[in-house]
Amino acid sequence: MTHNAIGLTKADYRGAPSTLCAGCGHDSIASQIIAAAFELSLPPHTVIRMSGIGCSSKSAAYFLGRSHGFNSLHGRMPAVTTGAHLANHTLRPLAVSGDGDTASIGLGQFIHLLRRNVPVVYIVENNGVYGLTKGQFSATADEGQELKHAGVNHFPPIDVCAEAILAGCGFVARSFAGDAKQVRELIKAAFHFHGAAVIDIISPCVTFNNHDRSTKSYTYGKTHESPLHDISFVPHYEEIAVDYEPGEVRDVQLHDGPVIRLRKLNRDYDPTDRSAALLLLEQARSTNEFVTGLIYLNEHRPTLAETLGIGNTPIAALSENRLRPSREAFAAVMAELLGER
Amino acid sequence: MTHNAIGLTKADYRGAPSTLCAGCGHDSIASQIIAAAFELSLPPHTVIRMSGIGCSSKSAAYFLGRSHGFNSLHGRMPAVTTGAHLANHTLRPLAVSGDGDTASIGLGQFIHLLRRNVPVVYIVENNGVYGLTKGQFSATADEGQELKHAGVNHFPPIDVCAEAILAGCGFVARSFAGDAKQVRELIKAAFHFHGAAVIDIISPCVTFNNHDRSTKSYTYGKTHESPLHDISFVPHYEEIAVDYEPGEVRDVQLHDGPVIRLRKLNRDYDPTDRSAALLLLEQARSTNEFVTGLIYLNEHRPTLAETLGIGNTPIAALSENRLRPSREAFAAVMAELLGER
Amino acid sequence: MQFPQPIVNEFAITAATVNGSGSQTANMVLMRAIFQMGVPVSGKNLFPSNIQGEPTWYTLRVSQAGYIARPAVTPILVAFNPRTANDDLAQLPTDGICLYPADGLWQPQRSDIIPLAIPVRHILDQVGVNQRLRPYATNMVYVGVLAALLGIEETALLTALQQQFRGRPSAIELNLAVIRAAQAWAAAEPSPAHGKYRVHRMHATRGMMLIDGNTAAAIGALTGGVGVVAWYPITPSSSLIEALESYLPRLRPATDGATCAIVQAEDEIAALGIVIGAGWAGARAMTATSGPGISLMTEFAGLGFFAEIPAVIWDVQRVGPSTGLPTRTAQGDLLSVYYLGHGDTRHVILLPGTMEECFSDAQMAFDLAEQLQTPVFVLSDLDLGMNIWMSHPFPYPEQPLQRGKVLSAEDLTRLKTYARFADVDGDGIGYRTLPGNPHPLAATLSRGTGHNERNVYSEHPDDWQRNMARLWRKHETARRLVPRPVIEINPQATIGLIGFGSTAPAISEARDLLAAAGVQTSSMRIRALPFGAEVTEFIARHQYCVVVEQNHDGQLRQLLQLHCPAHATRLGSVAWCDGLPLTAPFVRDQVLNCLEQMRESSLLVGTGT
Amino acid sequence: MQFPQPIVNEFAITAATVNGSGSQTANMVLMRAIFQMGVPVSGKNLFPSNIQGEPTWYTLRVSQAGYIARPAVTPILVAFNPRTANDDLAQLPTDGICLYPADGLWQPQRSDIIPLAIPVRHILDQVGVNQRLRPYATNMVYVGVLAALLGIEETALLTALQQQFRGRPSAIELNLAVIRAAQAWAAAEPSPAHGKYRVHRMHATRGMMLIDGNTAAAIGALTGGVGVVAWYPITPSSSLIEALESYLPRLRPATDGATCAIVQAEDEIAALGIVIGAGWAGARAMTATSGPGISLMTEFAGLGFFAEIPAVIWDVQRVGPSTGLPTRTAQGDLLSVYYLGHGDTRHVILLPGTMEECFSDAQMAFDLAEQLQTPVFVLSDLDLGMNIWMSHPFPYPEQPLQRGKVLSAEDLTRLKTYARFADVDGDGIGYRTLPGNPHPLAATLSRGTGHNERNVYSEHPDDWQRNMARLWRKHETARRLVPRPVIEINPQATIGLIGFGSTAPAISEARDLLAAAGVQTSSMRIRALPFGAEVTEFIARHQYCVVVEQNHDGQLRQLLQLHCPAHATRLGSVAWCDGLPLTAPFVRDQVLNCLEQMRESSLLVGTGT
Ligand SMILES: Cc1ncc(C[n+]2csc(CCOP(=O)(O)OP(=O)(O)O)c2C)c(N)n1
Ligand SMILES: Cc1ncc(C[n+]2csc(CCOP(=O)(O)OP(=O)(O)O)c2C)c(N)n1
Ligand code: SF4
Ligand code: SF4
Ligand SMILES: [Mg+2]
Ligand SMILES: [Mg+2]
Repeated sequence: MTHNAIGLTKADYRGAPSTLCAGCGHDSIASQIIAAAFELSLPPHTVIRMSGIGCSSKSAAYFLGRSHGFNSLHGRMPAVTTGAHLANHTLRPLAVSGDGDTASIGLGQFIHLLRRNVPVVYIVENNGVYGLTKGQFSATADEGQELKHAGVNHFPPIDVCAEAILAGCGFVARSFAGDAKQVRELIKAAFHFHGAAVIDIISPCVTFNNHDRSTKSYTYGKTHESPLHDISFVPHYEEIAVDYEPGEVRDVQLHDGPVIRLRKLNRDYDPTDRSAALLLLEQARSTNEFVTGLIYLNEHRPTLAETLGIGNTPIAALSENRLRPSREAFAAVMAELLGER
Repeated sequence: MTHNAIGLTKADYRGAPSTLCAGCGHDSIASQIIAAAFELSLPPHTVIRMSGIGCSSKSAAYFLGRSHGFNSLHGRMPAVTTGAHLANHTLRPLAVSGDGDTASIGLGQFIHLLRRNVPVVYIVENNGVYGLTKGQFSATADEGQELKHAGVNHFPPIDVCAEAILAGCGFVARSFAGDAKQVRELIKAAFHFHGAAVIDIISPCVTFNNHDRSTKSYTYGKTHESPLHDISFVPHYEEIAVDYEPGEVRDVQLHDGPVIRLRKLNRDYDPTDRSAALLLLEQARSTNEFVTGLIYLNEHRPTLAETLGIGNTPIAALSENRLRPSREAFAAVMAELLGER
Repeated sequence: MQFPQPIVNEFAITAATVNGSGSQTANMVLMRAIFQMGVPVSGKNLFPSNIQGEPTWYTLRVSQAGYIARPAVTPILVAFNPRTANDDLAQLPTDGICLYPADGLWQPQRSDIIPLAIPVRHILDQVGVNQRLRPYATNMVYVGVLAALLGIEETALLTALQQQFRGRPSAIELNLAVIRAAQAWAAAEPSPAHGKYRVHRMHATRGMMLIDGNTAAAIGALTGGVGVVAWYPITPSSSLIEALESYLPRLRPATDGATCAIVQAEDEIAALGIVIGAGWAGARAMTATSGPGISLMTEFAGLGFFAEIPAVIWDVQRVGPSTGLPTRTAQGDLLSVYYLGHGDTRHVILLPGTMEECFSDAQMAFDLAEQLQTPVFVLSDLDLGMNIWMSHPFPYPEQPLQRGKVLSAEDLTRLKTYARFADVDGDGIGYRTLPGNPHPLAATLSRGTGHNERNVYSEHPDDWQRNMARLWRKHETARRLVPRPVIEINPQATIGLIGFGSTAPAISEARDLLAAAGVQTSSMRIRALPFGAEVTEFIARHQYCVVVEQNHDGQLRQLLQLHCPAHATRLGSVAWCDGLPLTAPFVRDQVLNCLEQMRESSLLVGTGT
Repeated sequence: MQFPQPIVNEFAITAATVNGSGSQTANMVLMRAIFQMGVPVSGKNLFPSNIQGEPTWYTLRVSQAGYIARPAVTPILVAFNPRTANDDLAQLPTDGICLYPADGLWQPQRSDIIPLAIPVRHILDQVGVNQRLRPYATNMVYVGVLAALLGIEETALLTALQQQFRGRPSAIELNLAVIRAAQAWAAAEPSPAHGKYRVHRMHATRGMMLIDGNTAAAIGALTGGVGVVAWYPITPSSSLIEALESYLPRLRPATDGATCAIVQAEDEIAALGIVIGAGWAGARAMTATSGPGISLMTEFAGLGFFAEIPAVIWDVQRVGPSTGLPTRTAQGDLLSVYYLGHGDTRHVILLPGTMEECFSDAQMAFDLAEQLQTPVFVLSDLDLGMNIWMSHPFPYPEQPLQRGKVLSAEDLTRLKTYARFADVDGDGIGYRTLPGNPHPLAATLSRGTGHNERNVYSEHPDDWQRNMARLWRKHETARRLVPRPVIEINPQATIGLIGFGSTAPAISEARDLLAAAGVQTSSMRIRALPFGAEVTEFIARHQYCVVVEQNHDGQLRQLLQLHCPAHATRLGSVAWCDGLPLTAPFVRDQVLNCLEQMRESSLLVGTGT
C-alpha cells in the first residue's frame, strides 16, 4: 500500500535526512516510528515530537517532519511534554530520549512524568553511553562494562523498565533496535494505549559502545591495532537486524563490541501482574539478559488531563469567554473583597 | 550509664533546642539519633550531619551539635554528601531529609547517590507533605489522600524503599517515628553497615497531615467546626509513641488524621533476597500497609571511596607532595609535550 | 503622664507574639476593624521561617494622612512573647504603651513608659475558653483591650470578625466573646493608657478593599486568561498559586471541563519546563516562585528566550543569596533575573508596586509574553505579596486578550510560504504556528540550538548572528510595549528619587519629609525592564538622582547606569536590605547622606562591580 | 598566472572535509610538521555538533610574523567535501589553490584560481589501503600533496606522525605510506600550484610546544593540588576532564591510594554539589562545564558564595543562549557568571588568554578559592580550550599551595573561642574549621540560610546586613588578589583597546593593522573580575577605549561602564559573535567604525540594557 487510510504516503511521515553515524540504532528506530505512524494513519499534526538533547533526541528531526515538535533541554523533555499535554491534550506526544537524557540527568523528571500519567509514547533509545558527547557511560551502562575511551563502569545500571513500573506506568516494554518488527509493533501498541507508554529500546551506538572486554561478552574476534583506534575516525557500519520468535533467546553481537542476550517474552506471558513483571526484570537482571516484548500493562489509570478534569476543548483552544471570568463572577469576587457580602 | 565508652554524656550529642512544632515526628527521630550516637559512642567529630531543606532538614541543627554539618539545598544534599565523602571518607555522613526533599525534588540525586554507594546513614523523615511550606502534598503522599489545605492527591506514591533497593542500596529499612526502640536500633545497625543505608521513617506532621477523610483512615471521631480550622493556629500535640513486637501489626492513629497500619517484620524474615524484598514492598503496597524493620541487606558492594581507590589518608588531608606532581613526573610530561620523547 | 489631647488616627502598634498561636488572625481582625472605620491602615507581618513556636511581630500603622510605609516608631507594644519582650520593650519610645499578660513572669522594667498588665487567664476563664484553645484565644484578648483603649467601634469589630471568619458562626461567637470580655475589663481598668491614642471614624477607605499582592496577582492571572499553572511551593510565592487555586472555581467555573490546569511539579525546573511546554502548545501558562526557584529556572529561562516561547514567571522576592531569609522581603533578584541564562540573554520584567498593578501586571504579563513570544518575569516581593494593603477594587478588563502573532491553517493557505522567524514586520517578532495546526507548512521543530529563519538547525555563522540581531530588535520592541514609569515631576526639584516596587510608600513619604527638610524632589517609579526613553529624560532633567532600593548592590542603579552612561555619575544609590520594608525617615536620612557625598565628589567611583 | 617569488611562511590553508572521517588527524599531522620546521602555526577547527558525516573545516595559519589569530583569507583550499565545495570555493581569493579529489563528481568552476585534481583512488590503490580504511586514508592524501607543494621536510613529517601516533607503529607506517605516495604523485604533477607558497625552516618554535587549553588546564589543576573532580560531559569542556583523567596516573600516581577522585555526576547540579561538598570538607575540588551547565549550577553557585565554600568552576564557553552552538566559540557567559545566583551575588572570575595562563589560572583558582573561601570561576572558551596553540613549556610551581585561613584543633585550644564569620583581619574573610576537626568548638552547621557570625541561623536584620557588608569587604579583598590586567602602553596612543581571553591574538594583530592605518593604540587584556585600580587608570588615560569581545551584548563593556561610571561614555563596544574566532582585519574595521561613531556623538546612548 502506498497510501494509508488518510491518503498519506510513507514519505509524508519522513523527516529531514539523518545526520547520525551510519549504522546507528537510533536510525533503525526512526524508520520504525515512520512505519508505525504511516500504518496507523496518524494525522501528522495530531502528533507532537518531543525530545531532550543527545544523538537520540536529535533524531526527532529525522521523522514525522509534518508533526510539530520540540527538541528541548537535556533531561527535561518530560516537563515540556507535560506542559504541552496540559495545553492541548488532543495532541499525542511521541517522545524520543536517550539513556543519558532519561536515566542520568532526567531520572527525576522521567519518574514524575509517569506518576502523573501523561499519555506520551516515550521511547528510550538506550545505548548505555552518551553518544553526542563522545562515549562516556550513562546510568544504564552495565556494571563492570569497559569502554575504550571511558574506562570501566563501576555502578549498577538503572533499569528504565523497572523504574517505569514502580512509577505507575501502565505500558512498559523493551525491545532491540535491530528487531524492526517488534519495535514497530510495540510503537503501534503504545499509540493505542491510553496513558503513558514506555518503550526501552536497546539501540547500539556503533561509534562509542565499542569495547571488546566486558563481563557479559566474548572477546571480539579480531584484535586489530590499527588507525581505527583514532578517535577522530568513525568507520561506517551497517545497521544490525535481528528477527526472532516469542519465547526465543537470541545473542546479538554489537558492532566491535559486546554480545547481548535478548529473550523474547512468550506469547502466553501475562503482562498485567505488576509484581510478576518486576520479578521478571529482576530475574533477567541476575542472568544478564534483556527480556523483550510488552512487560507490563495496566490501563486503569486516568491520564493527567482526565485527572485535572480538562474537557473536550484543549485549554489552548478555549475561547476568550472561557479564559476570562464573566462580569458577574468577577463582580461577585470584588464585592466580597469590598466586604459588601 | 551517664558516660559512654568514650567518656561523653548524652548531652554531648544534643543539638540546639528544636524549633519544630510540638509533637512533630521529626523531634522523636532526633531523640533517637542522639540516643543511638551516644550508645554507639561515636566520636562526634567523625560524624557529619547532612541535610537539605525542610522541617526535617532543619532538624539537623537539633542533634549532634558537636558534629560538623551542612544544611544545604532543597533536594541536593546527596551531591553535597558525595563530595564530602570523597574529600574525607573517614567521616561518616548522617543525613536527614524529608519526603519532599528526597522523593520530589531530590529523587534523581537520591537514586544516583545510592548507585555510587556513598556510605551515608540516610534517614528520610517521611510525612507525605511539605511541612515547612505549609502542607502541600509530597511525592510520597498516598494516592487518594485528602488534606484540608492541599485537597486530594491523585498520584501514586513513590516508595523510597523500593527505589533504594532498585538503585543497589544494600541496607534498606522502614520504621515509624513513634517506635523509639526500632528507630534507634535501625540507626545503630545502619551505622554498623558498610555502605549506603536508607531508613524511611514515617514521621507524622502534626500540623498539616490533618485530614479526616482518606482511603485508608477511619473518620476522626469528633467533628469540630471551630477556630481550629484557622490556618494561623497550630495546636499543641504530644509525640506519638508505639511499641510492638516483630511479626505484629499495629494500627496507629495520626494526630487529627489518618490511621496507618504498621507490620513489623518477623524475626525470621530473610532480608538478603533482593527479589523477595521487592515483592514484600509490592504486597504491602497492595494491602495499604507499611512493613517495618530491615527490609533488605547486602553488604557486598564497595563504597564509592573504595571504588575510586582512595587510600587511608583522606584526600582533604593529603600533604602537598601528594597533591602535586613530583618535579620529575612534571618534567617528563613537559618533555613529552615538547616532543623530546 | 496625663495627656491633654489624644493622638488621633496617626500612630502604630506592634504586636509581638509567637507564631502558630493564631495571632495573625487577631491582627487581621484589628486591622479590618480600623479599616472599617474608614481610617487608612497598613500592616507588616514579620514572621519566622518556622511553623510554630518562634517569635513573630505584626506592625499595624494607622494613618489619616494615608502613609502606609512601615512605621519607624510604634508607640504601642503588645508584648505577648516573653522571649523577645525585653528587646521589644527597648524599641518602645518614651511614653509608649506596653500591654502584657499579667499572668506571665515577664514585666516591663522601664519607668518612662505606660505599662498595662492584662489578666489574660482571668478573662479567658470568664468566657470559659477550653484549655486547648487558650493559646489561640489569648490573642483576641489584646484585640479587645486595644479596642477599648483606641475606641474601636463595636460594629467595625463585628464586621471585621465576619469578614475574617466567613461562614463560621461558632468561630465568630467565640472570638467575639473573648474580645468583649477583654474590652469590658480594659474599660473598667483605670490606666493612663486610656485616651492617649484614638481611632476616629473617617471616610478615607470607602470603596476600597484590603488585599495582599499574591491574591491580587491570582485574580489578575485568572482574569488574564491563564490556562496552565505549574509551580513548586516556596515562600513567599506559594500563596499566589494557592489563591489562584481557590478563586479558580468561582471566577472560571469548570462548566464544560476545567478552564485552567494547575500542577504541582516536582521542582522549579519542572515547573518552568511545564510552563514552557504549555506556552509552546498555545496556552497562557505561568509559574510563581522565589529566589532559589529562579536560580533553578535559569536553563529553561534561556530556552524560553531563545526558542521564543511565551511564559509568565512571578518572582515573589525574598532575601537572598541562597536560601537566605525565606520570610523576609527584598528586591535582590533584579540583576540576576534580567540576565538569567548563559550566553546573551536579557529578559522582559514587570515591576508592580501596588495591589492594582499586581492585578493588572498579572494580565499584561500574558499579553506581553504572547506578543513578544518570550518569557516575561514579574518581580513582586514578600512585602507586596504577603502583606495586606489597601486597594481600589479591580476593574473588569475592557480590552480583549492580546494573543500575538499566530498563523492559522487558513493564513498559511493564503500565504503559501512560512518561516517561523522571518522578521516580516521589522519588529523582531516572527509568526508562530501552534501545534495542532494541520497545514503541511505549519510544523517546525522548536529548539534551543542555533537555527535559521525556518527554525531548522543551523551552525552557519550568519544565521546565528542575524538571529541574535533580530532578538535585539525584539528587545527594542519590548521597550516600547512595557508599562511606562510612574513619574511625578516637582518643577522646583533638582533632585529625583528613583525606585521600583514595594518601596514606593517609603519613598513617597520620604519625599514629604525631605520637602519638610527643604529638599524638593521629583520621583520616578520604574515599572518595567527594558527601560524606555522617559527614563533617560527623567534622569537627564535632574541634577542628581538617587536610586532607592532594597538590596545590597544597588541593582537598579547599575542597570540605570548602563542605560544612561552619560548620566552615570549623577546617579546616587541608597541600597539597603535587612529583610524589613524600608521606613520613610531612613530613606530621608540616606538620601540626604547620598546627596552630600555626590556633591562632595563630582567624580563617583563605581561600586557595582 | 606564474609567480616570480613564492610566498614564504605567511599564508593559510583551509581543509574542508567530513567529520568522523579522521581528517582532524591529518590536519594535526600537517600542523605539527610545520611547527617542527620552526615556523609559527595556529589552527582553528570548525566542527559540527555531530559525530559523523557533517561538514567540518580546519584552518591552518602559517605565520613567520607570529600572528596566530584566525586568518581572514586562506589562499589554499582543500575541497574534500563535495557538499560544501561550492561555498568553500567562493571563499577562495583570486589566484588561490584548490585541491580536490579527481575521482569525485565535483569540480571547481572558477577560472581565476589554480585547481589541482588529486587522483585519490589511484594513490590509495598504489599503497594498497583496504576498503574499510579508505575514507580515513583519503585525508592523508592531501597532507602528502600539500607537503610536496609547500616543501615540508620529510623529517618534520615523520616526527609529526610519531607524535600523533605515539607508540602505534603500524598506524605510522600506513599513514606515512599514503603521504609518501601522494607526495610523489604531486611532485611529478606539473601545476602552477607548485612553488607558490612555501614553508622554509625557521627557529621560531624552538623550545615550544603545541597544546590545547583544556589540556593545559588539566595539567595546571593537577599541579595545583586538585583532589576531587565532579563533572558532567558537555562540549567543549569534556576534554578538560578527560585530559585530567589521563594525566592523573602519570602526574599524581596512586602509590598509596588515589590522590584525586574523579566522579562523573548525573548532571551539572550534582557536579557542582559534589564540588561544594568536597570543598567544604577540605579538598581542592573543581568541575568543568559550558553554558547550559553553568545555568544549571546557578543555585549551588549562590550557596557556595553565601555559605563561603571554596570551589573551582571552569566554564569553557560555547555559543549561547540555550543549547546554542555546542561546537562554536564565544565569550557570552561573562555577565551571567558574574551575577550567577539570585539575591546579591557577584563572583570572582579568572580570564585566561593563553596556554600558559590556562595552566597557571588552573592553579591560582584553587589558591584564590581557598583564600577567599568562595567559588572561583575560570572562563575559557572553545577556541582556547579545544584548538591547538603554541606555548612555552609550563614552569614547575615554586610557591607552596595557598590554603587560606583554616584553624586546627590546636589553634582552637589556643584561641579558646571561635566564630566562623568573625572578620578578625578586616579583609572580610573568616576562619574555617574543617569537618573532622575534633575540637569541641570546631563544629558548625554550614548553611545557605541567614546566619550570624557563629554560623547559627539568624533572621535578625542586623546579622543579615552586617554579613552582606562583610561579603562586600571580601569582594574588595578579591579585587586585590586576582591577577592584574596585561597592559601595553603605547605612549603616543590616545586610543585603548580592551579585551579578554581568546580574542587576544586578533586584537594584537589588529593593533598592528591599525598602526599601519595611522591609529596608535594601547591595549589592556583583562585577566579577572572584580576589576582592580589599573583598569580605571588605563581607561582614564585614553581618550577613547574600545572593548572588543565575542558576544552580542558587549558584556565586558557593560561591566567596565559600571566600574568606571565617570568614563562610561568613552567606552566603545565592538561586540560580535557568530561562533568563529575573530580575525584581525575585522577587528580593525570595527574599531575604526566604533571610533568614528564615538567621535560623532559625544553623548552615547547605552545599549547594554
Ligand atoms: C545541561 C546539559 N548538560 C550537558 C549537555 C551535553 N550533552 C549533550 S548530549 C549529552 C548526552 C546524551 O546522551 P544520551 O541521552 O544517552 O543520548 P545519545 O547521544 O547516547 O543518543 C550530553 C551530556 C547538554 N546539552 N546540556
Ligand atoms: C529550590 C527550593 N524550592 C523550594 C523551596 C521551599 N521549600 C522549603 S522546604 C520545602 C519542602 C519540604 O518538604 P519535606 O522535604 O517533605 O520536609 P518537611 O518540611 O515535610 O519535613 C520546600 C518546597 C526551597 N527552599 N528551595
Ligand atoms: S555517536 Fe553513537 S549514538 Fe551518536 S549517532 Fe553515532 S552511533 Fe548513534
Ligand atoms: S509543620 Fe509538620 S513537619 Fe514541620 S515542624 Fe510542624 S509538625 Fe513537623
Ligand atoms: Mg545514550
Ligand atoms: Mg515532608
